[in-house]
Amino acid sequence: MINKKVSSVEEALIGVTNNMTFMLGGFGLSGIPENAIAQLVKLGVSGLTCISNNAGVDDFGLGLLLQQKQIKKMVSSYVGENDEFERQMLSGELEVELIPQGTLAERCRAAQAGFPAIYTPAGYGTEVAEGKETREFDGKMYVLEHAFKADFAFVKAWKGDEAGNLIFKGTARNFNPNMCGAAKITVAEVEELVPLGELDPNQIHIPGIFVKRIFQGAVYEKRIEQRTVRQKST
Amino acid sequence: MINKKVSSVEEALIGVTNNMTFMLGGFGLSGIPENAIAQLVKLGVSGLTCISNNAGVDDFGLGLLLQQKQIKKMVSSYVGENDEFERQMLSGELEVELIPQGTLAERCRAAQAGFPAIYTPAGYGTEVAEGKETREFDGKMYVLEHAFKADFAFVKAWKGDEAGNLIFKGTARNFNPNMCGAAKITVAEVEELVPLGELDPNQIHIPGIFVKRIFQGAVYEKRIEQRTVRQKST
Amino acid sequence: MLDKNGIAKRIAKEVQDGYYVNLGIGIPTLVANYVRHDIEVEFQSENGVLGMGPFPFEGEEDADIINAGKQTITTLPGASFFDSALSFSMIRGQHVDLTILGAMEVAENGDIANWKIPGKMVKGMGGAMDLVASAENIIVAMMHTNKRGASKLLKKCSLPLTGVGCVKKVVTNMAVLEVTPRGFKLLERAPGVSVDDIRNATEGRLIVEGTIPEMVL
Amino acid sequence: MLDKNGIAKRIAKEVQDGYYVNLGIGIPTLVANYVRHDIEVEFQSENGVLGMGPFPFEGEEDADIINAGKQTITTLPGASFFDSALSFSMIRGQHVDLTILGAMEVAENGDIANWKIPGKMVKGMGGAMDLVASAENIIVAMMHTNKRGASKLLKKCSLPLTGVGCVKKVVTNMAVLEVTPRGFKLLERAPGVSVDDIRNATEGRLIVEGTIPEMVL
Repeated sequence: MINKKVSSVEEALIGVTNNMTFMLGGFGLSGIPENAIAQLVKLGVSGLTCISNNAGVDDFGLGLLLQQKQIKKMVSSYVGENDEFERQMLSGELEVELIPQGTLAERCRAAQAGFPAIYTPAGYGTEVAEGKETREFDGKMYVLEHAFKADFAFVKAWKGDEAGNLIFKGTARNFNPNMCGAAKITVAEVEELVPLGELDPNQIHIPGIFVKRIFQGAVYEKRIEQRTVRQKST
Repeated sequence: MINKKVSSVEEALIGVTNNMTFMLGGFGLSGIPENAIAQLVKLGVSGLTCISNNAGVDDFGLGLLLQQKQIKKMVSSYVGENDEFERQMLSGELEVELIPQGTLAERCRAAQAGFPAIYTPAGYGTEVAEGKETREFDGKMYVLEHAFKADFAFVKAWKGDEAGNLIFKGTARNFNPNMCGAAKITVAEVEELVPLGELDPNQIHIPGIFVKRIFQGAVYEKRIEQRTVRQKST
Repeated sequence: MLDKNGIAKRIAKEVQDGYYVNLGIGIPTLVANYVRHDIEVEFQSENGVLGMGPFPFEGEEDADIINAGKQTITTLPGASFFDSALSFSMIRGQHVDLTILGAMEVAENGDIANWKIPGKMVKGMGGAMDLVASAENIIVAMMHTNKRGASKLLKKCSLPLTGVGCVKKVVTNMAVLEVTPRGFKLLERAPGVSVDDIRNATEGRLIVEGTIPEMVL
Repeated sequence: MLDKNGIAKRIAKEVQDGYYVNLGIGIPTLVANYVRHDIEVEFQSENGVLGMGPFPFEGEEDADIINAGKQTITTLPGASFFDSALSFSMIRGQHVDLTILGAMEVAENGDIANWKIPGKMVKGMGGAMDLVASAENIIVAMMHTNKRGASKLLKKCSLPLTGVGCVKKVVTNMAVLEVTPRGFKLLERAPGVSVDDIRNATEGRLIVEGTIPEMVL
């Protein structure tokens, strides 16, 4: 097997420089590459374009990079819950491109799968489609959306092995599988790096061919954004 | 949970009529919907268009439908290993549309995912692209290929539950997941129908929303097309 | 006049046996509480889960199991998790039977605006544009008028659109209306609300034919 | 002159550490037998498996675990199974590093024909068109001439094409050749084969620069 394991987050992020474009997995704070983000803060790289469904909260997730003014542009579908984000956006310091969530997923998948562009109905007739090619198929209108191009994809999985095979857990899966192999270099961090052969080949969500480097994250906070519970009836 | 279970292959195929278009999963004889095919033979429906990567062998798989002259047209990527097929094709009784394997998979997936068409590089500059729109993106040429339209998709999975959730085994997976939800009615047959809740929600290959009817196949021959083995060194 | 729970209760009656349903944030989320118990319905959340159950008991929350509102949830037997691409395949591929979402404005031709107010901080459309562009059956849950008393059922949306000609039905605190080629067709009145009240609160073309029954909740 | 195993042996030297490789049916399949044991290589088969191992022991065949040639196979630790769409995402997305396949004809501009002979029963292109249209690194394994002695390295393919301008290298029973903008550049001779032999067997433009070394197998 081709060994993708690197020993540390430092090694995993070798080659990261200013002004790069990154894809980052996660929905809200669920399934975000916590260790890669922490390392990006440490490296202090700036001028970044980040493709990520959300932008974290003020003191967690991509919010940590926003605090340090490392991000030049966000490409997201939803960016609430973040005061510093709002300040930078309204002041013009931060460029924001909002795109539909399904379009975001599929532009990642197109990059992964070697498709140059896709036709999606999402956003037709809205400002999202402005300046874009539109086209009718079978009486319905579609917008042409192009595959993303990114330098690094940072994804987070539940379990992985040295071959780079990944298994995700629950809704922490989200965009992570679609971003694997969608950038020049895909870095996967996992909660648990298991010995080769331990993962059932039938049950691998993303085969290692889509992953360039894999490491076990040192620590995961896995913060909950909206803790909602019900009471046990007595 | 919405219950997709039907009690028999007879019930599963209600609505099947002459001149319909079917998708059938499987690669070679691996992962083919054996029970649905047997029932189609029994029903004697004819004038069928079958979208299937292969066409079976003379006495198994789609070859059984060919023997009965039930198929009007095959849409496949590879159709060798079948004398009756060859005879009908050369005599003009059977119409055959050959398309690249990846294009076949993706035209199924497009139908499943609500995409009208895709741009793929496969077949550019060959007779496969004749009469089709071609287009350049980033200096590379692509062919526009349309989503399939089918009446029924017949797929075969390893395990499934009453909610229609499916898990496939080994390379018997192949086109089956991509065909689920790609036709008006998707009929899944499984080797083992397990009680609701027994499948790990993390490990379901195809959620039940893509499946309309599910039943446990009575018997699976699972014929091997090319039995290749090595000797144990003594 | 209905309150938010009343709107949710009325919409719940539109949910039929065997439906896969996507619920938006706000009033639509409340719909789950009122769906009849004798029918089978599965709730999809576009962040990647089908077969959502109730909120977890305290202490049983899992950061890896949330809904599109980022709330901790549970799943029912038969549930499944999947990636974002497959999730929107369900939506774009019209496998989800019913989409219920909120709106700031709905136009008489079915246009909807629910994601952006110029000059204000824009949070984004999330999955709403995918949902409205693809769903065959969209019900909007909203107040009939805004906080200043202005109608939200308009001839033409004033806010940036989320989707065009897509809304099929609107349930407000005052009425149930169907979007037809000729405009908003009044189907039902909320308890204690007259047709004239509705006419006064509706800027878009209102079609009133025959006697309009009061909602049965 | 090499036999089929000789061609496979020579091509095996092109396989580098860390390569994901797709092997076509015929001579390419034999390549796996000659890859150095001190490098890590993974074999992908387009029907949905990565990390293929040797054939199973007798009695251990599994109808659900086959390769693209429909042969029963085994998998190595770290292997994975996947559906056809994801399999061709690997191929189309250029995640597979090296594709080795057979051909009926190769043209000096890199065109390849390997799927159809007019007038004969056509079995289909299978995954070949996807592979040649997407792979960055394609090596063709074939005999230099056909059974009637006619060259298979042509100015222009006479058979229906599988792909255009895609072949990078050709390894035959007589030579190793690189496809360049100027034509087939002769890199190596097979043992016992002269440059003139190769020239006589090559219809397409042959570029011979300096001394051409004999293959080291």
